[in-house]
Amino acid sequence: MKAAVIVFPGSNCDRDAAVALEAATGAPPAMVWHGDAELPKTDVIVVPGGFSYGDYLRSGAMAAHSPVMREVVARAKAGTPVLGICNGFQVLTETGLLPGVLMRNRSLRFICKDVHLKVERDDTLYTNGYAAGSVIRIPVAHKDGNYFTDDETLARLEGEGRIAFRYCSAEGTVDDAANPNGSRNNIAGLYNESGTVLGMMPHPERLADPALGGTDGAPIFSSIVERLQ
Amino acid sequence: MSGGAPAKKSEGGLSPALIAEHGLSQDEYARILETLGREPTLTELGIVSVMWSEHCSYKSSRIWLKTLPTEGPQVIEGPGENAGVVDLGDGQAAVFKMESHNHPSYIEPYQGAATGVGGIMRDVFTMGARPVANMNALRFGSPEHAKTRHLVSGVVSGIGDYGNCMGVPTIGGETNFDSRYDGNILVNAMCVGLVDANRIFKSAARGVGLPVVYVGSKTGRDGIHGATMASAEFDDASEEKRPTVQVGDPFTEKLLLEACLELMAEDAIVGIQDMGAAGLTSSSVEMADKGGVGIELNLDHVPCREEAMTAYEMMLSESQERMLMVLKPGAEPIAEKIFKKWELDFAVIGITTDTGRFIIKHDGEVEADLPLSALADGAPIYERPHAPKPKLATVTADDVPAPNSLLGALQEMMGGPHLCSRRWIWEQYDHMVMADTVARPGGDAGVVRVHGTSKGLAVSCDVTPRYCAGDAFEGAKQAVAECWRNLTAAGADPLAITDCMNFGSPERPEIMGEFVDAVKGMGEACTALSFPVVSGNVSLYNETNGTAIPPTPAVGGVGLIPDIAHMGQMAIAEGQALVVLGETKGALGMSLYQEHATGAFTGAPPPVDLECEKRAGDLVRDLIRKGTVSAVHDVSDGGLLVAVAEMALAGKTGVTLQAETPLAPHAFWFGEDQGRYVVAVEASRLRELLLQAASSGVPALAIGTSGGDALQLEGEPPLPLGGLRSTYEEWLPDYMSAGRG
Amino acid sequence: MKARITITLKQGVLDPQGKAIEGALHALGFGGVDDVRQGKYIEVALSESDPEAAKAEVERMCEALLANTVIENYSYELEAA
Amino acid sequence: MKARITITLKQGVLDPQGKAIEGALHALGFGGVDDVRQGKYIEVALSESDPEAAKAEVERMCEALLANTVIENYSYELEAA
Ligand SMILES: Nc1ncnc2c1ncn2[C@@H]1O[C@H](COP(=O)(O)OP(=O)(O)O)[C@@H](O)[C@H]1O
Ligand SMILES: [Mg+2]
Repeated sequence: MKAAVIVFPGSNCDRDAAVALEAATGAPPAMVWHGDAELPKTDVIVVPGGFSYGDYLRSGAMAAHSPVMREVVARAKAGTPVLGICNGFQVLTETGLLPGVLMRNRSLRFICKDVHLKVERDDTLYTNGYAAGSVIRIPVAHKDGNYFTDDETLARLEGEGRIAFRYCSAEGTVDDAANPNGSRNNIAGLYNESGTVLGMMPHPERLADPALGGTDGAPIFSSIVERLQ
Repeated sequence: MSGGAPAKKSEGGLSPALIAEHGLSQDEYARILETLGREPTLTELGIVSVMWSEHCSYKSSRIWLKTLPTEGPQVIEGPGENAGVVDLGDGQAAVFKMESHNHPSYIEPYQGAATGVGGIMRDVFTMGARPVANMNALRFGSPEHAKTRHLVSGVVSGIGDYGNCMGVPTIGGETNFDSRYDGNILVNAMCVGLVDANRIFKSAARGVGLPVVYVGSKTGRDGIHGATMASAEFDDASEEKRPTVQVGDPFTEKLLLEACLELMAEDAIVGIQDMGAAGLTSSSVEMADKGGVGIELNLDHVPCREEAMTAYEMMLSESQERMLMVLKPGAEPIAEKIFKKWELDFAVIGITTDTGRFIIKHDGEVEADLPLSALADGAPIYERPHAPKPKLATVTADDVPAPNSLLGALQEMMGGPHLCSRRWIWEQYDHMVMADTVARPGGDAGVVRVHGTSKGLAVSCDVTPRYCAGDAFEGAKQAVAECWRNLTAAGADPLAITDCMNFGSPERPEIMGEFVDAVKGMGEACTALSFPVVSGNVSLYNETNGTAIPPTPAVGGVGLIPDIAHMGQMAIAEGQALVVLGETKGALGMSLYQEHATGAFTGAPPPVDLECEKRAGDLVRDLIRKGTVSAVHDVSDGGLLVAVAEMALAGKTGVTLQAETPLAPHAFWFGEDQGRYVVAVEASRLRELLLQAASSGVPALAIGTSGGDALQLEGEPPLPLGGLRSTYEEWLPDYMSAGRG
Repeated sequence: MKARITITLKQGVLDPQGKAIEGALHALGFGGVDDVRQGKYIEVALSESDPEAAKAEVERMCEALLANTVIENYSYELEAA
Repeated sequence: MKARITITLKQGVLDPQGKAIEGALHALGFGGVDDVRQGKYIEVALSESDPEAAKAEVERMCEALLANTVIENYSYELEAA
């Protein structure tokens, strides 16, 4: 299975994503520089975390307009799986591949800590390695992770089962106290209509190695391999 | 390009006021006249003034810094380069340094702290290393002071935003509140990088006729010294007074980092130096001086952000995110290609020469023509008068009243500014990016795995300013010892330190006395612990209206954990026996309990016995590596009871304490005797541990067992862990949110 | 020409920054503050000198990049440089 | 009354945001963009109805909180609500 990681000026979790992908697929992914003319043919594309273009206008806004993203959008529309993590999620919303926006955290502060997530479904490309309803522990590290969309879209997302993860307590309670950033409906991750595109604020690649204190993030990567191999 | 016309004359001569505004004394100016045999131009005056400033020349501190131990088998590069380098084995090395950004952070906390972080990272990647960990040591004024909250908020978000954007984890630091910093906060930032030991880059520009290349951001009128003068001289009367604050651009710095590392993989660079304080001036002078060559710059080629910048302004600008390089002949195209790829400015702005002169041309004129020897080594060196400080009396247990309840006092202390959790700070720092952080903030040392290996790099920042205020010699010793102890508690072999010497005005003999004492104390501890100084920074004149900060010799240490499978950590499990290693004598002078009980810090700080320190640390490291102990924490601020409480909170388990001691209970539990650790062992291995301690000559005393969900001391009602955790965790967030709606 | 572009959040979109500023103003004793909204201000210097063409260009910029029209509105003024 | 406050960086202060937006606009093909500066825009609804008093209040707010006068300038317009 072949994976590609897109690298923008200012990406900084590209290596971390590559390490996790290599652990899952057994081969190092292609690292694709945003200015590279060609995006190689791959089975999955990862848009990693970081601060593309410094996140200076809006998080992810400038990266979303880079030429390589035009190609990523085209591939995604043709069915290639695309996983956006943190800044990658922000980029995907700015391209319109996923609805809504990630606004400034309600505390207005950057927040880096482990959070608990409720896995909503276990029948998707990305989550078949988890049990639906299970609670996993994965870190977040962002200043703009406050998911917002209008009521109508929110209702549609809920109705279509497109929420991937919700912030919850260690016991699995989804409530405001467990919401680190103010996201509507505690949304931490979201699928596109076909379930082939996933955007999520937490960083599964940071807890996919026992030496780092946990492996709850690893099934995201192994699920993809499981499904696509 | 060489020699050329004599430097242009400054019209009308330089007034004494102008000279004074450049921070030059009359004697120093006379020395310039003598060296040049003529009056300097304005640009030359600016260049000499920054090169002879305390910041660049270390003129008050140099003779003392030279006395510090800087060598050891592990040292690859000691002080003198942009950062120190120590050997990690397997062909790898760690590059690290700490630096202050105190004054700018007081003026504009967000940008001041951010650019401090940017500057220290440049020092590290200039040497070819990829930064892998940041730390920050912060001293704020009293929580009651009107500006403190604003300063904490700005400094922390500035540090966070810069490091987070760079993608370098900030894995720890330290934070103090003390009214003596009300008017002069301290922001000291440390960076650690990783490099292949045979790919270390230095700054010397060896070779004549080589291209001098400018890369990074454009130059603006940021942070130009003597800005009051500059605005009077150069500005239209109508123009607003120019701000001297530098704004950080972490995105550009990230590009600069990647571009530099990419170029460093090629065979293109002779020497490289970041443009930090005194920008283009100090970087070019240092490169030429170290390479033993002359240098000639043509400022017409300097990428400028603003119109009509003068030579004076370009030479003194402190615009951030810039580097100067001397390339191998013919390497320009490859370098240019890389910097263009990363969308950074690239310009050949000069050439190395064999004239030994520093020549600056602009608009067809020679703006400066100075002998390099006068700029670097020719800077004045002062042996300033220093007055010793009388030693303070030892405080005994009788001098400090006992509390009604030890656990009650504990809870109050842990719910206050000195001991409360710093989580509010470190959760604003990305401490996990790079996916190698194996010990996050909150413990004794932060630890990052050496990427791709099972080795760990442990890092800690330490100094206890109240000890230094009482006795700078013992305080500096203690800072080194505590840093060594924190690394040890993580299971690391301490390798070397960097320091940041923050003091008041060296022109006052009592302050100079503190400085001298601190250097001596630091040197003594470094020697005894084989923990040499490989880099550092001095920040003087931290005073307002004649009131100086307490002497603050901050120490940043790096240690190596051979295998992260054997790392020390402080969370205790249930069912463990707790033992304190090292001798408890009940030292209450300058202790947090003393202040809690009496409202003041007085008397002599706890002394450090370096031999005992070494024995206890070596034992602890061995116990960690053999797996004898399941948890370790050093005893520092607040004493034994605080150390145990921190371990209990980390492990989410209660403890029941009792100890046989002839000391008064408050002296035993709150005394801040040095050289101690609390360790947890399986009850079945307690005997083994006590025997090993005895044969190592380290006092060991069992003080209790873990279990339950409260702290318990005989004769007192239990203190539930939940309540303790709330007071401990809530103080800082509550403090920071007070004053908001 | 110079374009002065103001980008504001649409009505109904939560504005955490505005709320925080409002709270801080109240805490500072500015009791008469009823509501605060934060937006962005961007100045763009254009080489285009024809107002109509400049207008079209600014609108394209706003739609393409400067504003996220899911949550933001924009308005602008043009001024001869 | 309503105050529309614009906060801009002082002349000569580095504006990384503006520079990055400029780069992105160029990359998107907006070649005629010469310079971009980014600032903040803040709308404050005031219960004060006297223009002079409102003016004084807005200025105090800007000095005390809204603008970082070390590096920023502010300007504002008042409008009857
Ligand atoms: N400014 C800061 N930034 C990041 N971490 C901090 C900061 N201040 C304190 N910490 C963290 O909080 C914990 C407690 O700090 P401290 O009491 O100074 O530790 P120690 O006594 O072991 O030196 C440490 O893990 C330290 O790294
Ligand atoms: Mg410690």
